[in-house]
Amino acid sequence: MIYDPNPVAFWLLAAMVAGCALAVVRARKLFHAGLALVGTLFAVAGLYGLLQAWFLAAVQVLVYAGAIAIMLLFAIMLTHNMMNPDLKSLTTQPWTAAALCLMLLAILLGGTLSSTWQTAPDTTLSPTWTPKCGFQVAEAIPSVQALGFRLLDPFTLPFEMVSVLILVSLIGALVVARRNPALPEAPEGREEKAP
Amino acid sequence: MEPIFEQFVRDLTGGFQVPFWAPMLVSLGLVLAFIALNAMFMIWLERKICGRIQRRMGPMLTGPKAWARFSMWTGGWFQTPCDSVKLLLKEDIIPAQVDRFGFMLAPVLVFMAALAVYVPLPISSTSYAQSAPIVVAVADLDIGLLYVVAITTLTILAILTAGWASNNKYSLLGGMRAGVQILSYEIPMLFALMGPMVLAGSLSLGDLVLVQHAGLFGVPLLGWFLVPSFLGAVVYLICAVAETNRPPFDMPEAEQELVAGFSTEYTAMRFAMFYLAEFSNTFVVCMIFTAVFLGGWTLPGFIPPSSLNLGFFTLPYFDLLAGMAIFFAKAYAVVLLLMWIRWTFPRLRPDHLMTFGWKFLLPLSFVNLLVCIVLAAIQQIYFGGNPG
Amino acid sequence: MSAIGLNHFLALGAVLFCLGTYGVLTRRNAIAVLLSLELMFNAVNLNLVAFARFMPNLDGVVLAVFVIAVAAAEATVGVALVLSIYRNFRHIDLDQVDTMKG
Amino acid sequence: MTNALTMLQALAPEVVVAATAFLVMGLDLRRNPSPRAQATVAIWGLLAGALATIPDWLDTAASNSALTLWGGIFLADPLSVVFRALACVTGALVLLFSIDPVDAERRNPGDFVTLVPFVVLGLMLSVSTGELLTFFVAFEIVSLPLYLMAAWNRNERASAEAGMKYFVTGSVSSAVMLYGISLVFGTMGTTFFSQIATRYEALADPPQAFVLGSLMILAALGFKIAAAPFHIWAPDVYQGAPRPSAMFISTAPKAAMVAVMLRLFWGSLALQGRDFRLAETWMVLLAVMAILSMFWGNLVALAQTDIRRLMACSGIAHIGYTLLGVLAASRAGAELEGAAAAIYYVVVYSFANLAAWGVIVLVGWRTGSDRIEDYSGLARRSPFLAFALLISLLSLAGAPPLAGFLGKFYLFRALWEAQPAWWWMVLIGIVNSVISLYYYFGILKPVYFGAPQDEASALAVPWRFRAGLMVCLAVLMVLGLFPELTRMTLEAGAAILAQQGTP
Repeated sequence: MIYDPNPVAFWLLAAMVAGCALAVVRARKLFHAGLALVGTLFAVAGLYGLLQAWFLAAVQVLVYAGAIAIMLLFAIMLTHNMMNPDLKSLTTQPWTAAALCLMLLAILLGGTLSSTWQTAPDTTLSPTWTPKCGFQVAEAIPSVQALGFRLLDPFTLPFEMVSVLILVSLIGALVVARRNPALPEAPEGREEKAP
Repeated sequence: MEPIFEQFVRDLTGGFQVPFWAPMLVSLGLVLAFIALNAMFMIWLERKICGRIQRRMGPMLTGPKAWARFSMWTGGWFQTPCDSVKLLLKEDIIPAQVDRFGFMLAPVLVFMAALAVYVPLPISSTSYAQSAPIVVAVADLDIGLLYVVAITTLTILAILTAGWASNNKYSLLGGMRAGVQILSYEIPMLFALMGPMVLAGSLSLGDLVLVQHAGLFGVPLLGWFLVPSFLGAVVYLICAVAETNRPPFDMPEAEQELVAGFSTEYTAMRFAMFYLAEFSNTFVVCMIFTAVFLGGWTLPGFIPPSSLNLGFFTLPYFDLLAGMAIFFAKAYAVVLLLMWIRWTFPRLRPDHLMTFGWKFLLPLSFVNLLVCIVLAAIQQIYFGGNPG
Repeated sequence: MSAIGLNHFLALGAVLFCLGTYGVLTRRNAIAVLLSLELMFNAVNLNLVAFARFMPNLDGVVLAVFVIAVAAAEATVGVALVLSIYRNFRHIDLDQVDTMKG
Repeated sequence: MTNALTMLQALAPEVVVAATAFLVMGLDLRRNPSPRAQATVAIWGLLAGALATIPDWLDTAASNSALTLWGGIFLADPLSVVFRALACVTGALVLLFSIDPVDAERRNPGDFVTLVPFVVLGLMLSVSTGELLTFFVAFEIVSLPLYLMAAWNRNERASAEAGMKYFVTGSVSSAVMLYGISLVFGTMGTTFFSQIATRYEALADPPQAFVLGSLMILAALGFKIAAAPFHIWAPDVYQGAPRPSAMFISTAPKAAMVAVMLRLFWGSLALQGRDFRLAETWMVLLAVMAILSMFWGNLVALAQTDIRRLMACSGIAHIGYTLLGVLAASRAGAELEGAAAAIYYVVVYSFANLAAWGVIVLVGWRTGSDRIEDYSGLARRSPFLAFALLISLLSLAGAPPLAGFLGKFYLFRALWEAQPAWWWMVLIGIVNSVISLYYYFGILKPVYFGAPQDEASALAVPWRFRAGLMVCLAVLMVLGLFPELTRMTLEAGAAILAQQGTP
């Protein structure tokens, strides 16, 4: 069976991805840009589903849409006047930037689309390795399990490193984002008082 | 859902092949109807219980006098239908200064989340005309448990949007509180669920139930994950209360401080959607608790026959019906527990809530995970393979 | 509509990446820049998963999981920095965050 | 597959440093944390980490091969040994120089100290991995804390600005690198260097997407080491960030990046003596980056009045020189000399830079100024500091008896031997060295011949600074005064390095 994603689903999701992404970079209200980002993330999760990477789709929703995007929305709420439209949202040279980006797009498309890829017509995401952990695993491994084993066998080190990465960014972010009780507050402080 | 539905239609009509979209449509309809009716029933139940616990007269007495005179439980049932009619007929107000897009989007999102979360929930299984039992769910997803937790995200998003779009300080604060609360409690919740995941070696809710039925160390009742992952069950239940913003964790809508939190500006149908979603979510967490910790639709050592001969009539799908009965009985037991909690505990303070979640529940869920890993290893080594 | 192949996904990834770049280049608001950065990371993930599916090679999905984790850490740091900018400047307009001259 | 003991031996430095990092973090959680005690623990831990590389070094030297774990995710080879040890020492020196000012200014010294060993851990892992994504994750462990360290002075506008600028440019480069990695993965089906090499070899024609992907990776690396034209962030960041952070930013990631470039170029992607079409494409880009960096760095440095901006510009120029070595290393027939020269240069640059920044940190802490005119009369206020500045700047400039001179000499010779037709590039390097002499003397002149602005004089030098500076100066002088020692080490190292890339 050749893997053949449903074209209607693909084009719908692709339109949603592109449309929401455009809204992210052009929306006049920052909060709307944030919402559009969540839309993009969900659409990308849908594409993962279309690509049969279900676990990743769930992780995308859980971590990306659920944690990262929500955190960004919080940042918007904490720093931004609630309703002020972000009128001057663009730099002075949006057209130059647009031209640059179109050039980049041309290069990327030219580079990728003309290449030959090592793709196989096969459909299953079957791993080509044998687990060494002593677990009895059936021949057709569901992908979540295969993913877990893959994380255990060759990708142990990066897996551990990611936890260190998150730990250090957490420590540092706390320090930088927190107010320093030992020092006086920044000038021009407004009347607001955060808890 | 799909295979059972097809089977059912074929049995009824004598070989009619259903189109591929029919099961989806039917399940959508069923879930919608279930949400609406179940919410009404739960509201009634909640009122009764609060009336009993806190001695409130309304819920015990409103409605035709005869009913109230007949018994304590029959009185007061009139309140819920009246409420529903009121909500449906009220004027739909969109305040002038709100962000219209966000304001209209939020209730839709929250309801979408409430709907979507039903997809992987297994309510029963049947082996009618099949060799192996089929799990009855809209779709028993491979990553069911993860999916359920992930969908909660949409609720946070909706609440934040509602809070922001209302352009109102109370709403904004309520929305942010709710967002932080749900986000924070999602983490211990996920870790609490990870214990059962490890024990079962699967993320599918159907698999989880079947594994529990098979038992741990060869002992059936031990298999209910309530036993090996008891801490996890407790943590999950607490987190579930927090996730659904129910008292004692109802900071987001604390009336004395925030009027009604993120839903302050909402009226009529839009408000009803938030309200409905809240009750639906409450029931969903109870269903998840049932499936993950209480053995779902199974009873230890009890395997219902696929059809029951009543002498004059053979009842088909008996195992399906029995499973559903067991499942809903368990789920409602959990609902009652939640309601008991709701009407007996006072509300927490937001910072206490955070401290409790991060400094107490999270480490507790880690401990639970460790215990589960050890148990799973013992099962693996001495009893061969995952229980399933 | 023709069959959907790897190139469709890659093209979508490229579009997403370029939109993200455009956002980073043109947005003045620091948080909007963060949002655009997330678009770029998503483009990468889309590529990886598409490769994983069509090759087929599970490693692509594994890599995508790591990218998501890194993006989470990156966003945490970004938000912390935005808050620090906001505390010091009382706005987050990057065009006006330019005190140093050389 | 290796057994647990070999694994432990290969990973020993990382284990030691990680343990130190967690220990230091634990110390910060006490009721009354003492940052100085934490720093002491961290410094000794890092030095122990450096010592723990010795078994790896002996082992690889004895067997002439690399220890490979998880199919190439972790490599313990001479290249990684050198740079892991360097990372540990750099981290220890940074702590030695920074703990006094950071502690005195009460800017969360405990957290600052906690982050340093973690960054060192990231550096060590990024130089010793043979897989693209692992490298990326490791390098994020380095970058993310550094972004935050740049914004460490939370109530200072310039610091917040520096952090944000560093973050935005760094993240964009991360995204670009990831996109490149995804393309490489797509064309080659793997992200392991060794497998990429074998598959690349099997291909008749390198796919365009692969070239594109590797160019994107290269450009992103250029961003991270602040090579022109990807350097724009450097001066602002160095100026705005707190001085200890700037010191760390200007040394640690650069050295690691050079190691990674060597590994990429020479270890696997550009195959020795085989198909060089790809390497040629890269070499053009590398040469452009090198020349632009040298000229931009040196010329702009001439106009600086702020010593931190000046150091940023000089850092860019030095990356330009180092890239010449990387360029030579990617040329068939001259890989050994090129690689050895680049490694040597980076080591020397790190120590000279650390010494110079040590002085800048101390003077800045005591006087609150970074203007070059405020260094006037430093020789009278503290002869030791002035001497340290003299030696380090002369070494950076490449003055004869010091290690910097040898470094440049090796670089130019390697380049010359790699391709005599590139004599003009050597010439550019020499011209630039002469230009750089001018602005280094621009600092040294007021230091020795100027009069102190205020009469208040003597600058006390805490023992930590004294010890750290002495170590740096000793390294610079010993390496410079005994070239035989250096040459022997380099040759031995190069011979072993030749084995690298074929795990």
